[in-house]
Amino acid sequence: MSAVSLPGEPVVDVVQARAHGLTEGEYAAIERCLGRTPTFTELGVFSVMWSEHCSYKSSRKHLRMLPMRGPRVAGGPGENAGAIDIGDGWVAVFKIESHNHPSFVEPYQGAATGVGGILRDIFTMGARPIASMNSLKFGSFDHPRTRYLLSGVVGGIGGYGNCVGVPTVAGEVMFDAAYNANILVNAFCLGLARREELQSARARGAGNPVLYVGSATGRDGIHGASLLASAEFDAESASKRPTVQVGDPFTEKLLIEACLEAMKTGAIVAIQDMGAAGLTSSSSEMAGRGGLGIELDLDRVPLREPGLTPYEILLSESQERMLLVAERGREGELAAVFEKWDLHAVTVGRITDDARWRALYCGRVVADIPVASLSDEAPVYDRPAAPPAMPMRVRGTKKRPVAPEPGAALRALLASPNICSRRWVYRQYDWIVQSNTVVGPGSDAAIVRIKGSRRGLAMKVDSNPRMCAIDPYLGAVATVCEAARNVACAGARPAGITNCLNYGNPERPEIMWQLVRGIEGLRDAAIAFETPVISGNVSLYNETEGRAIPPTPTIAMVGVFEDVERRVTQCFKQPGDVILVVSTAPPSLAGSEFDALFGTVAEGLERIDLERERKLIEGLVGCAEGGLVHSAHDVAEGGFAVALAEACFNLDGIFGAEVELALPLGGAAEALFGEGASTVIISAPTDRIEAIGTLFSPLEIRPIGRVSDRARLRIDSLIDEDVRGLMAVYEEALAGRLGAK
Amino acid sequence: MKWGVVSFPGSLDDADALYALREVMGQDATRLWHKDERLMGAQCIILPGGFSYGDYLRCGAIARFSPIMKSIARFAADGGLVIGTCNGFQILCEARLLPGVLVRNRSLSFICDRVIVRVENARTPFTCATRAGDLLRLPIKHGEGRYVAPEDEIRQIEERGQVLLRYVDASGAETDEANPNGSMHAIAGIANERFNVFGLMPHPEHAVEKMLVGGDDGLKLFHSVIESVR
Amino acid sequence: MLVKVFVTPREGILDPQGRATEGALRSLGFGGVNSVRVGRYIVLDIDAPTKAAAEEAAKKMCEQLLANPLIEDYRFEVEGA
Amino acid sequence: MLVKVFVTPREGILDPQGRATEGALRSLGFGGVNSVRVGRYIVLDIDAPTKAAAEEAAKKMCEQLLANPLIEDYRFEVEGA
Ligand SMILES: Nc1ncnc2c1ncn2[C@@H]1O[C@H](COP(=O)(O)OP(=O)(O)O)[C@@H](O)[C@H]1O
Ligand SMILES: [Mg+2]
Repeated sequence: MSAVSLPGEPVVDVVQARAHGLTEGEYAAIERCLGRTPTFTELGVFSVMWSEHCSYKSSRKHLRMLPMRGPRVAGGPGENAGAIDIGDGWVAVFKIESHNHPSFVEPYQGAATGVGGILRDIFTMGARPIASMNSLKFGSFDHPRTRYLLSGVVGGIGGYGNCVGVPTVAGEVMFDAAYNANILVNAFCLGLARREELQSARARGAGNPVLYVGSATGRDGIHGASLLASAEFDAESASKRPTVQVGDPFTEKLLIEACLEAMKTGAIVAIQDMGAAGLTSSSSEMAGRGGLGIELDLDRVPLREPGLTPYEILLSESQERMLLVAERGREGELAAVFEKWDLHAVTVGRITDDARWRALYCGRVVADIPVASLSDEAPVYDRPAAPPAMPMRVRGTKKRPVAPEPGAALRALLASPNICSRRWVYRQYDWIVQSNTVVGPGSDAAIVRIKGSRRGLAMKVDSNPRMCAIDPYLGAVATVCEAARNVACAGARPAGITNCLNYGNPERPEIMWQLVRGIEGLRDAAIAFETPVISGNVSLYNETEGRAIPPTPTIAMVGVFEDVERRVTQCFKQPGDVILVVSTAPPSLAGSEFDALFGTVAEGLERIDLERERKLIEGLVGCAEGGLVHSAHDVAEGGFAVALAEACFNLDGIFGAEVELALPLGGAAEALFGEGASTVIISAPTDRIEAIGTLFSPLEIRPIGRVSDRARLRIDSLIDEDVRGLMAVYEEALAGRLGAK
Repeated sequence: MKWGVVSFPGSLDDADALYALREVMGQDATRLWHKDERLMGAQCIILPGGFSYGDYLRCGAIARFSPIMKSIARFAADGGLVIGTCNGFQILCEARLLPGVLVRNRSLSFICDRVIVRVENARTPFTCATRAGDLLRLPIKHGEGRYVAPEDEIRQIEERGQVLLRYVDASGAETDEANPNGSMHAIAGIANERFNVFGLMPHPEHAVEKMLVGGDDGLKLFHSVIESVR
Repeated sequence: MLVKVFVTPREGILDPQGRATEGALRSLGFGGVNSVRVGRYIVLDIDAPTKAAAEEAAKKMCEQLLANPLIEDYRFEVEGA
Repeated sequence: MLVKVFVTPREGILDPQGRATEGALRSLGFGGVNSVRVGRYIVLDIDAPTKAAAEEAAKKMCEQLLANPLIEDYRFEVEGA
């Protein structure tokens, strides 16, 4: 069957195609697979489905190298989110996604709808969302827009997440001038399901009805300001098109409850949220996975305002909408559940067996496309990749030629927006709701328990753009190592990874090279830790005026506790305990916060020995399972001295540390403030040293001092500071700089 | 004893209250649906925290009109025990079952934290298992928890001992820093004149298990109710 | 008919939002700002036989739902028809 | 001078608050409610030499702080003096 353009719609030709962001080659391919000129609606549909965002055309080839399978993997690749088996019949479903550009345009709504989107990816799998995290990158703290963006984004994440009742248990925030014109907002969500309850987004059964549920469709987020210029017919409706989508967390909460309840009826064959490219992607992807066709009756789609064109209905990205395939004859059953939650399920189409994606409007066929050409057969590019002549460096402005004395440097680092307490941020997030939070924000990794079992999960999201800027491969490896370490310090065994790859314009060979090297690093580290990459997201074109962000692979690691009582936290608990340091390599100032603050001339990065990294993780998990240690803390931004101070900041009783490193006067900065290397600080009763040592071997464990009940932190004769003073600096820096209480 | 926990559209802590009552305290607790009018023989009814109707317009303003609220008003008038935590507190105020109202936090932002409250009046069904002056560590999580009422009303509330919980610091002293949201008289929880309706911003249902971030000081309040009923 | 409802914080009742806005305006360099009150503006399109009927309905809506008499004052205008 | 600012959600922009209020009014038995939009009503008392100057200032305040041009429309009236 052929499809028709509607009266008044612009002529479709190469020019119009280009205005839709399609290349001539892509336009030719479209004509080939249709055997005719596309209608205006079809052109819009192809342009979104073949966009980088939906088709992953630049990254797909390389993502294939990631290890996505493993004994624990309970589904995922190809679905809306990945799932790992965590025992006792439970699976953890999780994914991370970017909402960078919308958050830069309108920080509150951009971040809020980012949270809403990732939540839908999780509950569409049949999992109840139980924990969220976020990774935020802002421009330099003093940049005029940074405060506005920070409070907007944090407000939006809280405003949405708090209202749907999913605790935000961890995250990270970084400030760096490299993000002045392009912030990053990556949102993570984890859900819990019984293994047998996992839902699929694979359509089955020709003749089954397609149901639409959730908010009505408006003109939100329809792409292509460029194309509107060329389309007088909707110049007027274009002016009505909001550039910003507004989230409605209340409706989302109703959707979560209603969908999870509806799934229990068993009448749902397939279900998917309407995310990017809304109705178009959800319908074509569900049909595509099932190798079937689908027919949509656009006249039945609930509209927020009259007069939307088929083009607008299909491309709208209005929030809080779900599309599902029901078992024929059981629509009523489902409708009843949705009515209970004051939501209306409307039948908008049906599954067909002709493998075509068809849209009808006022009795006319406005689109008739082979389903496969929208998904599997979308173009895939092998873009040229080449290292840049000169490695780019992310650098703080050189404040002083030489660093201050160690005590002052420590205080400066603790006050740095990149290191100081994030309390101002996570105080605005509900990290308590759902009664599972064992360890919330403020520790290495967050911990949630699994009700009705001894099990628990640890999770943390990390990134390290400064190292990635120096070496995109090592940076990615180091990021996975840090995430694994954060989880293992808590005592959980790293089990699975999700990732968000934030890079610049892939059409530039050096950016493509960064992306490929980043994926290779992620692959190698994931293999070493036997942590499959079960889901992820790629965000490209993160650049403004030709200046790209530093390569920023964001890694979220999830670890499993057999027994959550075996958890470990980062702060000292027992005066007299011995303080041990385990490290895989000497630290370096390259790409460190110290470097950014004091502009020392930092050398390249140490290579990372993944076998030693694996041993470190094994040792940490072993110590926790054996109940051998009182605390374990990962050395991250700010290096050893900062981590040691953080370990002293125990809210139920401050401790101190007496440490002897026998450092050479002068060249101590590396050891005190260097980063890069994987290092952990452990405290334990003296009589456990041997047992701990065997668990880490062949890594060497170094006893370097003792936990004291005097609230002083002393390292050699280099640093001797009052812990309360340091803690005040650490706790008040962010709120202080923001002039808030 | 028999408890009822109300679920409004947008309620969040209803599941947590049910979990606390059933799994942790072994109580007999049922979920009460907002469209329903039956109270299922509950001896104490909890209006949970959350964002009923998205907290749109004013917190609790819309939930107040749910069918179940009619029955609850009658139940309260007959002396039945009603507890509203957080959003539940806001709903009770909007429904005029409690005096005063809760407005935006002084900081204008949402606050999730652990606070310390001092028991001001232990001779009520909600606090009888505590002693006046006891300090409880409880979680709060709200954007609109600032208690306000006309001064003369506040004076009466104070005189009649209707203030059950007040925000204080670790030493038990009332300080400005210890008052997280700027509530008048640092009020964290109040009862009605008959002491059978209790509203508080802190979340006792999130303070019933040592293992979790909320600790377990909330148990004292639930045990009070259980004692007072038997 | 078009009903415009104006809800404002009661005199004497603290208005943190107003105070914050006032501060923000000052820090943006706006001089001579003596006071700022922030309230709600609600626009309803309702069917009513007569203007009087619309006013009747609007009054009820305000008293029952749109404003909280404890802390807010309201005012409304009926337009059209 | 008294400046009254009316901020409303932009045409075509989702207004969850308005929708919820609409639903509530219906279930309260108010018939014939066709639509409800909920916005902000801001009353400022500012010093300004002339009405024109006050309008000038009000416009700036709306654009810079009081309204979010991406999702809201604004209108204002200057009174007094
Ligand atoms: N945006 C955020 N949301 C919630 N928690 C956060 C956020 N940013 C940081 N945190 C918490 O603050 C603590 C320090 O963050 P981070 O420095 O990234 O930890 P680490 O140094 O172990 O990587 C962690 O507990 C983290 O979960
Ligand atoms: Mg980190």
